[in-house]
Amino acid sequence: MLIVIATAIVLMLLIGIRRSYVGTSATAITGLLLATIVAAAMLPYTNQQVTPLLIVDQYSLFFTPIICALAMFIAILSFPYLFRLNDDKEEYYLLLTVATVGAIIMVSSNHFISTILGLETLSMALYGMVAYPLHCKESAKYPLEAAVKYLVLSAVATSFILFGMALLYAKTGTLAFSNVTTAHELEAGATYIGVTNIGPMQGLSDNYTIIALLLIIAGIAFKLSLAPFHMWTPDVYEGSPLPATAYLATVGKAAMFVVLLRFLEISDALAFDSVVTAFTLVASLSILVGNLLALLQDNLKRILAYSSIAHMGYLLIAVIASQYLAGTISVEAVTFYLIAYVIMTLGAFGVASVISSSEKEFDEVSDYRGLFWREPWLAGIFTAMLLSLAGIPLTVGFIGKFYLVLAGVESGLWVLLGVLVVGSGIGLYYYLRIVYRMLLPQRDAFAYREAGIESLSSYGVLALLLLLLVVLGIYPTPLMTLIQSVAAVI
Amino acid sequence: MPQTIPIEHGLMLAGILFCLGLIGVLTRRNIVFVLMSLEVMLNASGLAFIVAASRWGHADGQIMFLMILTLAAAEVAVGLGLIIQMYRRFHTTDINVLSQMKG
Amino acid sequence: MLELIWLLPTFPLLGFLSLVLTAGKLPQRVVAIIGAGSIGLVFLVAALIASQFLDSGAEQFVFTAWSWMSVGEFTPGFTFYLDGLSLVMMLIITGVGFLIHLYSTGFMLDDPSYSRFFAYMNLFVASMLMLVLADNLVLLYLGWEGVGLCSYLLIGFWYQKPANGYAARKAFVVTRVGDTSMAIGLFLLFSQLGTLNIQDMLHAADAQWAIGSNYAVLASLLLLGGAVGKSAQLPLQTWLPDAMAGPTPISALIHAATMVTAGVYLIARNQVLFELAPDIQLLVAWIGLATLLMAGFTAMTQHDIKRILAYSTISQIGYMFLGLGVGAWSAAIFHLMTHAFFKALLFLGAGTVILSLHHEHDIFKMGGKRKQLPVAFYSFVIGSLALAAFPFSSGYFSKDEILLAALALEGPGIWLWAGGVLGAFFTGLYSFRLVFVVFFGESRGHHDAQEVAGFSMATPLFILMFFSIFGGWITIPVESVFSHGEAHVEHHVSALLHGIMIVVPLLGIGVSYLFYVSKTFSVEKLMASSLAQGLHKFWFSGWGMDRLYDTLFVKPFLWLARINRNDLVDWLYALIVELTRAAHGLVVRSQTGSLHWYALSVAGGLLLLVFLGVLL
Amino acid sequence: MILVLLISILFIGGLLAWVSEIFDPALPRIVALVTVIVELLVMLTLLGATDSPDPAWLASINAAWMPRFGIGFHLAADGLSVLLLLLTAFLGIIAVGSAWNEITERVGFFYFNLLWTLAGVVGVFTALDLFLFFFFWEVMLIPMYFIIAIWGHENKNYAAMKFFIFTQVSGLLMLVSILVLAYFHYEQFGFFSFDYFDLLRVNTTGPLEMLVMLGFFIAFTTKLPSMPFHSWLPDAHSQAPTPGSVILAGVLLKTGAYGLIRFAVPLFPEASMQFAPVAMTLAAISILYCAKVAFAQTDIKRLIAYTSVSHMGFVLLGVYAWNEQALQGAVMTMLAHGLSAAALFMFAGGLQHRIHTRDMTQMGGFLAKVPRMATVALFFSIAALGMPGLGNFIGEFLALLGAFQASIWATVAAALGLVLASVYSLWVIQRVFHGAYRAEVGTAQFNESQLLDFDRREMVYYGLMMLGLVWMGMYPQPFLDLSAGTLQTLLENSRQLLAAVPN
Repeated sequence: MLIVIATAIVLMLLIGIRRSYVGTSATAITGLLLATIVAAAMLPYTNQQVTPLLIVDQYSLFFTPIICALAMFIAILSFPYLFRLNDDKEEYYLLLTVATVGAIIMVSSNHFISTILGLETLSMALYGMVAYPLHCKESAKYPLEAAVKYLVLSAVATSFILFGMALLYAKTGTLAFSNVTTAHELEAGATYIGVTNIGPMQGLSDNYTIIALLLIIAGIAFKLSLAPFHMWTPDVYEGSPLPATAYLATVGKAAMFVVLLRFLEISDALAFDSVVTAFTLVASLSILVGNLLALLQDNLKRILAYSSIAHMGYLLIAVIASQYLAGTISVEAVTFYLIAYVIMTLGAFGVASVISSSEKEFDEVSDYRGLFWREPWLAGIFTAMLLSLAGIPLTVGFIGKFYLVLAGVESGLWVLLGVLVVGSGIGLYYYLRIVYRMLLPQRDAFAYREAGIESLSSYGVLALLLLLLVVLGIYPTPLMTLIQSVAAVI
Repeated sequence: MPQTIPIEHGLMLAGILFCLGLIGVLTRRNIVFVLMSLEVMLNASGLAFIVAASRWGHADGQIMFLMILTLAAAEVAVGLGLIIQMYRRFHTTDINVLSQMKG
Repeated sequence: MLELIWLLPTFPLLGFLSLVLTAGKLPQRVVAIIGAGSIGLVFLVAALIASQFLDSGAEQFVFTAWSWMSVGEFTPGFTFYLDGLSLVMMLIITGVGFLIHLYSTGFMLDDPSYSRFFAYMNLFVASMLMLVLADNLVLLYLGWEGVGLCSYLLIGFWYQKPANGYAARKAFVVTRVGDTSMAIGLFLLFSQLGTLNIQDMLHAADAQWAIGSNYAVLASLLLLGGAVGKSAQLPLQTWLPDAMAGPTPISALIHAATMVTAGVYLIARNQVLFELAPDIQLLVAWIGLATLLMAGFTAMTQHDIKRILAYSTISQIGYMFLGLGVGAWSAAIFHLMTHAFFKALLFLGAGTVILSLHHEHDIFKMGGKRKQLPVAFYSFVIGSLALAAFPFSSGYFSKDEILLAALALEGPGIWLWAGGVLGAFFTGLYSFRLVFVVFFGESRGHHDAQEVAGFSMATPLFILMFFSIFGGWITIPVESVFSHGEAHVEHHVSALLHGIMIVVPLLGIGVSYLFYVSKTFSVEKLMASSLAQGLHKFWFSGWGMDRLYDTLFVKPFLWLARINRNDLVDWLYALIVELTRAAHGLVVRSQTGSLHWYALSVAGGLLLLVFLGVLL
Repeated sequence: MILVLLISILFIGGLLAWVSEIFDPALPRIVALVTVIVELLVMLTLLGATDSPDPAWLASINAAWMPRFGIGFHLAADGLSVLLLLLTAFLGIIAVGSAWNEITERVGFFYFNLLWTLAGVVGVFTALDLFLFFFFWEVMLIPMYFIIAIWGHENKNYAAMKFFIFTQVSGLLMLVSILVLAYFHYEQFGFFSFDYFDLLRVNTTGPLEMLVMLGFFIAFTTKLPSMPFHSWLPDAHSQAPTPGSVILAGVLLKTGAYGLIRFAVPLFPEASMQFAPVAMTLAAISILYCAKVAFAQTDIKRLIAYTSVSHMGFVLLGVYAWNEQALQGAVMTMLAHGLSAAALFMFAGGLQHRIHTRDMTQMGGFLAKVPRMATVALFFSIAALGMPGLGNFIGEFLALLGAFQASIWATVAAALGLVLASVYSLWVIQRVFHGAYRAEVGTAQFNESQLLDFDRREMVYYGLMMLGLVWMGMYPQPFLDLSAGTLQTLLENSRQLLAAVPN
């Protein structure tokens, strides 16, 4: 993590000294690569609380390299994308690295302050990335609108979270994540240290806790774009440049989900039925609404946005299941599915950003007509990613779905499973729609952008992702065992 | 001997402020006011932290409040930046011009 | 020697295969040699086997070619079973079959698809032999369906005319209805008796079931359904008249001599079963009676020479059923044989007529052809005499026995007898109506027709004439088969009854003479009354059965098919799709793009959660 | 080990076929043909094989795959599997043959998909780990989707989509059921397992049993298919290219039947026994209903598609009668229908390839023009209507014979299907080959010069299939013996389980 920060600083200096796109991007990438390797190497070491704010345990150490790797991939993908942008391009990488720092803080935080810190660092940087190609007319369509919407709404969400935290703090008296069900004992034990001292204090009713939790959940649900807090998602996805969208969709979501998981596990919030009800409602809404919205959508980015809504809904099933399950199976399910999700989402956006560029984004489904015969490999990768999103075997997405369903079955969440089946059914339709478009004979007299030399590395990344997708889809055992071990700590 | 304010009242006040801020965000059409209402919301939660802190007699609450202040500042900074861009492009601060993406 | 029995179906099968595989590339002469020759060979083998069998004096002979399948206790084999009954059938099929093949070599000469014809014919003989020689009901069913298929193929032989195709499909489907009932009967028998080997099955039935027990009734009823279908008895007789669309030798072989009598064979074969269900046996008799009368009436009104013969066939098989019903088993089989002779003769004669008159079918466009078509004339006269049971012609003996047996039956016997006699009267009437109209009176067309009757066509006719006359003196070796339960005919019936039975057919002949030759009575006068008109129309249409079935089954089925051409079930799924689309349309409106609305949704969502969380 | 070989041959062959296109577009079909022939030869070695510790199985292999959930890579083949494997390989050859001239564009990718579909099917027929089974179950669909979606006819998108969604959604239900079953095992034995034999031991009695069984039932009857889940089939068939239809009708449908026999009933004996009356009624309905709908069709491929739904009804009937005759009947029907339906689709495809229409109202009187084609069509139509002496008869007769002992009324109703079968089969012959030749009438909508008779190569394929049907019809014993062992053990197991259940 320090390395990432270091990278950020170095970048700042570099940009200060001499503007060189290649240079900065290279530095950023190497820095992130380094961070990835180191973090991965640190994995075997045991948990320790670095300052009251941050905990460095297996779980955070498991996600840190993933996030760094993602950031690195996105950086690589951004390189060709921004290559022709006639504007200062360097700061983009700065923002990217800073955002990554925020994400890393989030995954390794078990304290309100660090959570907010990380969350805001991430968001701030993201506003920048979303609005980045603001100045050039022909570039990504509505970056400004996207940025403003994202800013205002996520500020609202943040304030929800903050207010909820405040209430919890009032209840429990600590800013660290803590068990809210046992708060009464705390209160009973404590006495006023206020101005005057009159007898033991009277406890706050449970409703405070519940409202507090719901506030926090609502805030987080917004960041994860869960229904009914999802409406910003498609607009922001569509408005922002593809790499930024990819970052938002992968790193942003993953980090946030880790926080949610940690918070729920430590503060045994699901013990409150009302919280479970809330989650169930949110989950089923997200699955149905997400898939339905995507059904006849023609803009690829929006389709992916809606599908991500649905996928977050799927993930919640496992989260809810964790309440009913003794073992770590649900945590494993969430973790595995998160990884599957980031791989396939990044892959999908990656393909899109390879065939697009900052001047012209090809994000209409019709733009992909005949891709299969024009660029078979690219189309093949895209197909694989889409099938994986649809949860078809041979891909990691299937194993992820398998995990979720298993968790759901074990905890007998039949309703949610039913919703999942229906949702996946609808999902098949719009994923296949894209696949079918790619299979159609290609429309000639249509200006496609052919990737130049600068996007070779992107192909490399995509190939790597495809490899992961398939290998983990066919032989996931190593990853399973790894996750099993790291999940133990939560 | 000064009467202490019961914590509920403090939280109530904070809550009311929070709601006012929220309503502001929902209703104002001018983006500048929207940002201001956001400030109100953030500070309301800040107030809530103070109250809670006074209940437990920690400093943590105040620290958090300071955090929130800086955070709000940052938000506004970015926000204003965007507003300027927006004004350049549309020559208005009416938030409804930013509703081209839909469906 | 007897082991050669496996050759019987094999030869025609080889003939079939060689003709199909060469696909009409062979010269007609070779085709004729293969087609007719194979059957001739079979006839020789059959004759040899027959003499061997009769000499050996054995009651039956079983030969297993190979075991077909064995699943659990279900073990039918390709096993042939030879006894008096199947011997008779075998000889009829091969003998008459050979003659008809021989005739066809001449008759079909100018047909382009000569070899296709003989291929089908051979296949038919093979399946027919399979049917009569089968020792288990499954193998019998194989032959049963096989002959049905061949009858379909041959009725539709001239496929260019859609009408023929329709007739063929009608024949197949109607008989298939019967076959299905028979198949269900097989399932019942197996599930109750645990075997489909005929002899074992019959013994088991004898042992397990009391007389008139439900199972026996049900089983025999289902088998009867099959028999009725194949043998064109009420209520499934409608297909046979249309089946005349096929070439005339087909009508002679399949729809007169052999296949249509398979039902009679089936019932005779399962005699024990039917005796266990007396009601059903009696039903057989009544069905026979009703059919023979119905067909008799109808035959009188037809104009098409072949349809007349077709209805007479139906009515003669009616006699056989009557015989089976009253327990005159061997008499029924005897009549089967004689009928094979004279009906084949009649059909082949008709073939000659039709061929000579350039495919003319309407008897009222003929007349006075006695000189032009001598061979046909003699065959018709002799055949009709036998058909009308003219004393001491072959038909006389067989029909006589049946009627006597009917008379001997207590209870309804007398009525059955009376009906039979009435039928005999009409038989005489319509058969000689045909003869007189075609061969006597003045010519009504085709004045210069030359008889087409080469050697190959004439010889069979002469042979069949011989048998039609003297066939009555043959004794068939079926006593051992029907040893028990044979209705023993008391021969001391009064001379009066005998007299009646002899006179009545002659009466019929006389009446038709008065109508059609001496014109003492005139048909026109008779037809004057509206009642007669109505009756005529009713009889002519074969008692309106066709229209009945049309309205009962065909039309509803077609209607159902039409209204549901594209599958109701599909609509269900289409509905689901539509609902999903509608839902999409609904939710997609929520994406207004307005920031206020989004913020509102966020706040609203929060409120919802709090509401649920706190108030619930 | 041999089983792994069987699957990998096809996978690798597929890749080779795809790659070989680079060198010469004529190469892939040869590669594919060689692959399937080799496949068939290797399969034949299975017949005498003893490649398994358990003598009841001819060959088996069991390797750990995802130990976390007790998922193993467990393949095994017994008589039943081998029968269906042979059918698969045989029809594979036929399919390659039918593609030989019809598929002209993107040849390499086509054969790739074809062979991978077959690979998936082989996996389905041999997998004994339910996870692995499901894995192959889905894997075989994707290439089939491509085959329909790329090389299909005018309405291919709709058909392919429908096919995929139907099978996937039903598959997902099955996945849930599988997991519930595995969870039962976890509760009762303390560890996860997806192994067939482990799961057979699971005591499924409980409120959930019926639902879990239905999960399997729906997945399998969707693939079979049977009322009311059949509506994907007519579209898929009428739109798929000929080889696609051949594989679809000949092999893919059989996986559903196999699933019922191997998994649905044995895993849930009680539920199946309770459910049997419903299932048999369903079977009878789909026999009659689809026969009726078939008769109404004018699109010859749709017609044949509906008839195969109707025939699969006999399989369903036989399986749920669950006695030896019925099961043997079901298996024989699977094999015989595999050949007859494949041949009929091939004939229809060949016809469409020649005159570019599937509309029977455009046809008529072809017998004079194409006698060989007519003979072939006639043969397979009468095979389809259950003519004794041909395979279909054995299957349907045995199925009905067995079913009669289980449910009289369902059987009687189903038997009426025989009548309807004769109605529609002969209708096809009438519409296409009989009547006056259109061109002479002058109403032909097609270029009659293209209406050529089958050539020698095609006749070889049809001849092979005819021989197969005659063999099955005249001397089915080898086939029956091969599957007898499997079926008897299955029956025995379920009998014991039922006996064990206190009711």
